[in-house]
Amino acid sequence: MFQVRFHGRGGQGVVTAAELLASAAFREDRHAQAFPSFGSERMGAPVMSFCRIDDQPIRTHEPVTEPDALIIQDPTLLHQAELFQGLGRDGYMLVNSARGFAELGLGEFADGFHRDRLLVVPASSLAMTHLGRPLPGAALLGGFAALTWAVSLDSVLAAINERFTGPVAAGNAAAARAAFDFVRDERKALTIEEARADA
Amino acid sequence: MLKQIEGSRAVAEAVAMCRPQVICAYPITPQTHIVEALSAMVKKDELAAEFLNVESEFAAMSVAIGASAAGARAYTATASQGLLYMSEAVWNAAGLGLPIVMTVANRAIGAPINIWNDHSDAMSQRDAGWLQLYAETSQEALDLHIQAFRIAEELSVPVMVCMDGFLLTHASERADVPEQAQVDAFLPRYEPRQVLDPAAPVSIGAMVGPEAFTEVRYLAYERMRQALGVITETAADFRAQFGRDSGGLVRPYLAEDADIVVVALGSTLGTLKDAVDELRGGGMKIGVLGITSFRPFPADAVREALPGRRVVVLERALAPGAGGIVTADVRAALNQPQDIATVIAGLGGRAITRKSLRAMLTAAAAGELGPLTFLDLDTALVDRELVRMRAARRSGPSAENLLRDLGITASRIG
Amino acid sequence: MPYQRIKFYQTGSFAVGNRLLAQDQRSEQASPGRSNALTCGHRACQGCGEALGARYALDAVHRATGGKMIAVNATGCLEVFSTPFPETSWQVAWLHSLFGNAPAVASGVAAALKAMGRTDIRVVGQGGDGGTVDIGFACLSGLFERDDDVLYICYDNQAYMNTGVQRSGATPPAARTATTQAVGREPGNRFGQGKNVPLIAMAHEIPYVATATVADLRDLEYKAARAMDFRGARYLHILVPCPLGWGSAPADTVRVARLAAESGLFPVFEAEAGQVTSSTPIRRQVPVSDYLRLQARYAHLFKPEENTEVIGRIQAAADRNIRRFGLMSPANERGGSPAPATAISLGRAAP
Amino acid sequence: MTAMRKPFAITLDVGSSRANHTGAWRTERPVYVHNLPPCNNACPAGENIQQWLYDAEEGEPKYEAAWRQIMQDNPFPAVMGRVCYRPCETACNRAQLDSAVGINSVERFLGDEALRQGWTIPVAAAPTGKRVLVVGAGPSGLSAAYHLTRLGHAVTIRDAGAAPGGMMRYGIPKYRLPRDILDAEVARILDMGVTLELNATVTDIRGELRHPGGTIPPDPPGPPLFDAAFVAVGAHVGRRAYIPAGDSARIMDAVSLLHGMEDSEPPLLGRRVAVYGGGNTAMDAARTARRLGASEAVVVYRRTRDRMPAHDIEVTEALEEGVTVRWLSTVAHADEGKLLIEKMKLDETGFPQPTGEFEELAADCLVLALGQNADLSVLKDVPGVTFSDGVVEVGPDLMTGYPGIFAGGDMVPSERTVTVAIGHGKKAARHIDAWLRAGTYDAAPKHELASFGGLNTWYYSDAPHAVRPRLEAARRIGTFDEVTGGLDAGTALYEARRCMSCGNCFGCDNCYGVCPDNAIVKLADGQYEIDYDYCKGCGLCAAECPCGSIEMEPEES
Repeated sequence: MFQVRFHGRGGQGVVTAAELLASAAFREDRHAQAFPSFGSERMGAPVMSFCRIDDQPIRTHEPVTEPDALIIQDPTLLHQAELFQGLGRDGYMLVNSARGFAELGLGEFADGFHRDRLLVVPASSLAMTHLGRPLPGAALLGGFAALTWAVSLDSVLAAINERFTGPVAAGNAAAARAAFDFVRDERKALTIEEARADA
Repeated sequence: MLKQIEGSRAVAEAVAMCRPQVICAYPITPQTHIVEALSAMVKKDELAAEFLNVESEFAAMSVAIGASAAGARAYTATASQGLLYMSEAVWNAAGLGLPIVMTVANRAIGAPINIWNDHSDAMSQRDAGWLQLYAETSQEALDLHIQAFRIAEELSVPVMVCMDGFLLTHASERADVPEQAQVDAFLPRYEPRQVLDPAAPVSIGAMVGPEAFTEVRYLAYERMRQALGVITETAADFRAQFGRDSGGLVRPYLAEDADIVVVALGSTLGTLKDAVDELRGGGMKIGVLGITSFRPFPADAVREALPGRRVVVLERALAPGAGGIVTADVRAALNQPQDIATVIAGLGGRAITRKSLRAMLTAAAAGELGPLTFLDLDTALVDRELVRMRAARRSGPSAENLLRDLGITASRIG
Repeated sequence: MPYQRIKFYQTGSFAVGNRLLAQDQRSEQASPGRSNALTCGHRACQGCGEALGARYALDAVHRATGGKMIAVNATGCLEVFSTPFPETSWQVAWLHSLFGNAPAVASGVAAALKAMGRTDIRVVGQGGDGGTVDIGFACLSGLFERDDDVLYICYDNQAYMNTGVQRSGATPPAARTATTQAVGREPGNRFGQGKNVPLIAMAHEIPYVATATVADLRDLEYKAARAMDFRGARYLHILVPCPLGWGSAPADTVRVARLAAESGLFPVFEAEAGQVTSSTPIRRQVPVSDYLRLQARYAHLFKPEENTEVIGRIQAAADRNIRRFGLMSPANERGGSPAPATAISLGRAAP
Repeated sequence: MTAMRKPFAITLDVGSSRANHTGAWRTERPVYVHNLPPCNNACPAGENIQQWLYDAEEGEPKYEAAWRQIMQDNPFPAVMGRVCYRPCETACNRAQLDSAVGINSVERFLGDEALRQGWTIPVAAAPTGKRVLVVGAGPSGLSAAYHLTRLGHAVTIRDAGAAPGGMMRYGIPKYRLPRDILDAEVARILDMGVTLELNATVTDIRGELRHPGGTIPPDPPGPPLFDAAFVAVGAHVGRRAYIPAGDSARIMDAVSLLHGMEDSEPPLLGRRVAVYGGGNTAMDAARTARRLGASEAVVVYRRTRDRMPAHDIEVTEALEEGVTVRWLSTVAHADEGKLLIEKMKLDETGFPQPTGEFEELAADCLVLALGQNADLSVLKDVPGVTFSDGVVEVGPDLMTGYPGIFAGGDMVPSERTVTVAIGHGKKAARHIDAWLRAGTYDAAPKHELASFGGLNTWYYSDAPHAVRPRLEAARRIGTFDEVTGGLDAGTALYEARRCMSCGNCFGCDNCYGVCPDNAIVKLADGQYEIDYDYCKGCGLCAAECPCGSIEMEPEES
């Protein structure tokens, strides 16, 4: 079972993102479960959502406490210690930011992880570019696909097109694709670096 | 058709396929998504029904009563305070024998006000004369609604389908949404047992005095006994029609050879089963008994499923001054003295984690589980408040005190 | 039924029947074949105004709808005295649910009929003043606001009679009830309390609102029938004296209701979409004391000596009604010349 | 949906409460009553006014029924509608609400309608073989003849005059009672088979009669004898008072004057006429004088207007027509062209006393209207018959002291009006009929009077009295056209419908409507019945009955 936890603020589409991921997995004929950290709908309040992906039916209904991956939609949340709770050493993390971990002040925190599993992607700016609105959800999923290969980009795009229509669908899809490319390139670069370092 | 779908949406689609003629609703979290979806279907003429936005839950149930008495298939949904606010009408609907189906998106009851899940709301209507069916998954919630209309109309008794708020209503899960034709084949047209008809007028809702009231109540009891059979048959027919196990009275899991059987209702069952699987891996003989039909309470089925076993009843509600609500019924069902422990868990949205369940069950296996346990209770927190209360009469509101101790500020709630 | 205020004088023109009128112009109550929606054997007190009003109104609706009607009843005297198991006095399809939900239940019936394509069947909700203006008020307002196709009738006897005459939101000032005893500095019900539900109904701008009394049957029947000409929410408020609660003689029920109207204390009018369209002129005006004197609930206003101050305040209220609804100007009468002079208007047209 | 499948107790079959007989609660029970309307009570002719107004209310189709109802008691509706002094209207309860019902004008309308339509009264009864002699063809005699005929007796009327009608013809001027109307109603009676012999004076009334009772000697030769007689010769002799007068003073009495109006040559009165007296006859005389061309007609009366015996309407009309009155005056001396008048004053007892003040009044002629006496010669020598104050004494059955001879009208003690006379005729007929059958007639006991207090007048919509058209004064003088016109159909109907039907159900359905317990049953014939199984005795029906024909009686427990 692959478990993902999304962190963001009310209104950023954190729940939608989790649901998109779940339906992307569903398209790959896998079992998925997405649900919010339930709260009254208020803009700006810190919110979480969760997504589980598995090859057999998912029975549990507990919140994700030991995520395999974190998706941080709002970097202003990064100072909260509990943000990373339960993320294992082999875990993944994708942060919506144009700045690197060092700039974000997470340099040494990142050191404890696989370098190529903790990445940033400027999802909001990509969303602005392609969607015209700073809604990073879709972009982050594109990046997530490139980061984890838990779901394919095609499934993500299909989920997006199922959920949205017209320009909104197109914009989100474009943002997702762009983010996917961005992350894929980042990882390529990193693996080359690592290879050099080993050499 | 398989769908990755939100629980509320799944239920809305199921209800729509049952062709309700009158739908009334008053907004209350976490039931809102269901009726929102239905109202959209009505607006788009995908569903031929009257949708009434009423002024209160009391009115919602009252409208359903009128609609049902007039011969229409009536549906509504509510939760928590809403269920309590309509409770006078809830009892009345049962008394009049009107086959209304209502979704209860289970939620705690304040004060302190709390929008998250537990079973206090439905349990408060335990004796209202309604059937109460609890869903384990979104799929089952969907299925139970289809069965509910058939059961309700066959018996002329109202049915509550209880699904855990947020945990099921707001979770996106895989669900098999049936075809309209299948539902039509399964659910016959509503043939009212009594109806308001100018062509054949009757007076419905007469006053009944001591001379017959006991008999009226006995008949209600008798109808609930018939319901046990109807629920079972309906589940069987459902399986035949849809190829799924859904509904019924109880659902045992690895209970046959178990030393300890955990009795529970609703979405906890999934997490519980995961925990049990793990512990079985560790050689602990633990089983599960899921109760789908809490009203009528399937005493015989429960007894048969727990022959001489040690029993842990996992409850999502509390009867202050008594303890476990389900426990009482389970104990009454067992005709020999058996070791029964009550575990109160998941109140007001407190997550019931596999971790906590593992620990609790291990303790149970070791015989270290007391008769009444509050799962994951922050004893330190409680003790501090108790001290405060002993110290000063005006110790202030407990809820706020506890939050202060936790260092949680209002802005962080939700 | 076409309403015909008798222009050309006829013997007993204000009587129930009139052998000199054409059948279709006679009161339904004069017809040997009237439906008797509420029939004999009910357990209402002697001279019960509510039993009378209910039969008057429902028979009229029955006539207007050709019998295609369903009645929904709130808890209260009417429900209790009409359906004690194993007997019912109703001869129309009738449903009782709760005290406070009759309007909502009626909405439900109407919704069902609409959904089943049976809008030819009309729905009447009914209750006493307690069930209507107090405990059922939210549901009533909801019914009005949604404009559901229901005629709601309030049988106003100005207190909770079924439970032993306690004060309701419709109890008039100075009236004695079990919870506003005729003792202390201000005996009886306090001034400045209570609510005027017909006006509140008008504020919802529903198609039709009317008041009537059991003393003017032809007027009452006209209004019940007129209400059925409209679709949507309609409200009929009928004053029904209660010999028990008012301490009036059973034989005086109609007389007391008549004096309530003729004194101006109970304005009889009708309104469409929030605008008063007619008021029934006072024929033989009487001072309020003539009305009060007949009722033991006002006895403290006359014994040991006449309380002119309080009676004066009640008279002032009557005079206010007379001005407000133009009760002394026949021009406001139905079919009377142009627009009513009265300033009453809660509609958009209101300044 | 079968009753079986209905939820037990909660759902019930309609109307089942009829099993619950709430009549047991009753302590008082309503009963329908027939009380005596004040109009009926006041009518000297005993008409059932409330009943014929009830019929008349329905208009055209029921006019004849209404008329026939009048004819039950009074054969002169058209005459009544003109000359009756309307005690019914004085008594009418409606007077206490707005103004009395114009009963008289409706009666006149019906009477005239009957003459227009030529309605007649059939004689239903089989001939009894009895013969009755009526002496006097005045209102009383004609009334008696009419009723006796309907009872199957053979009637012969003998009258000394040249034309029937008595005072109706010789005492009431044309302008109040057109003769064609009178003739028509008299003719209708005669056409029923009544024999009328005019200019025939009865000299030996005993000789006309079979010996009453006992052994009956065979009839002597000649015309067959009668089995009974009714004497109603009226009072046609003008009362004379001694008035000192010069030889050439012209003095005549009112009776002769009015009688003379029926002759070919009207009497000559002169330009200035004084009439002495204060009764209706005095007014008739003065008004007649005006019509005969007198420029001045002065009534000389000893008292004041409020003490005048003449009916107010008569006085008013007279004054309208230019008649003047000398109040508190007597004629002290009459001379050619002038009278000496003495002024009077009323003493504390209200009796006029001479003042010794005199004044002159120019008058070409003095008409005395001081009352009339009856000519009792026809009964003078009949044994057993007694007299007092110039009238015949009769028993309550109107029989004189001589068996088989009855008397009525102005010649017996009573108020002297046409209507009273007609009433006597009816009453006498009933007693004569009973006597002929060797029985007695007992009038049905009178119902309790229907008082105004017993009515609930709210139900009667406000309707003022309809005024009859009247000939304006200017046109009256110099013509004998009828002064007071009749009502047209519409107005008559309106007037009839103002009747409140005091004390008698008129089928308004109030009781049927206002019963909260549906305990009143409306029968096919429009009558009602109280279903005491359900009547709780609340009394609403009685309280809301407009005409007071329901009363509450204590329930004997």
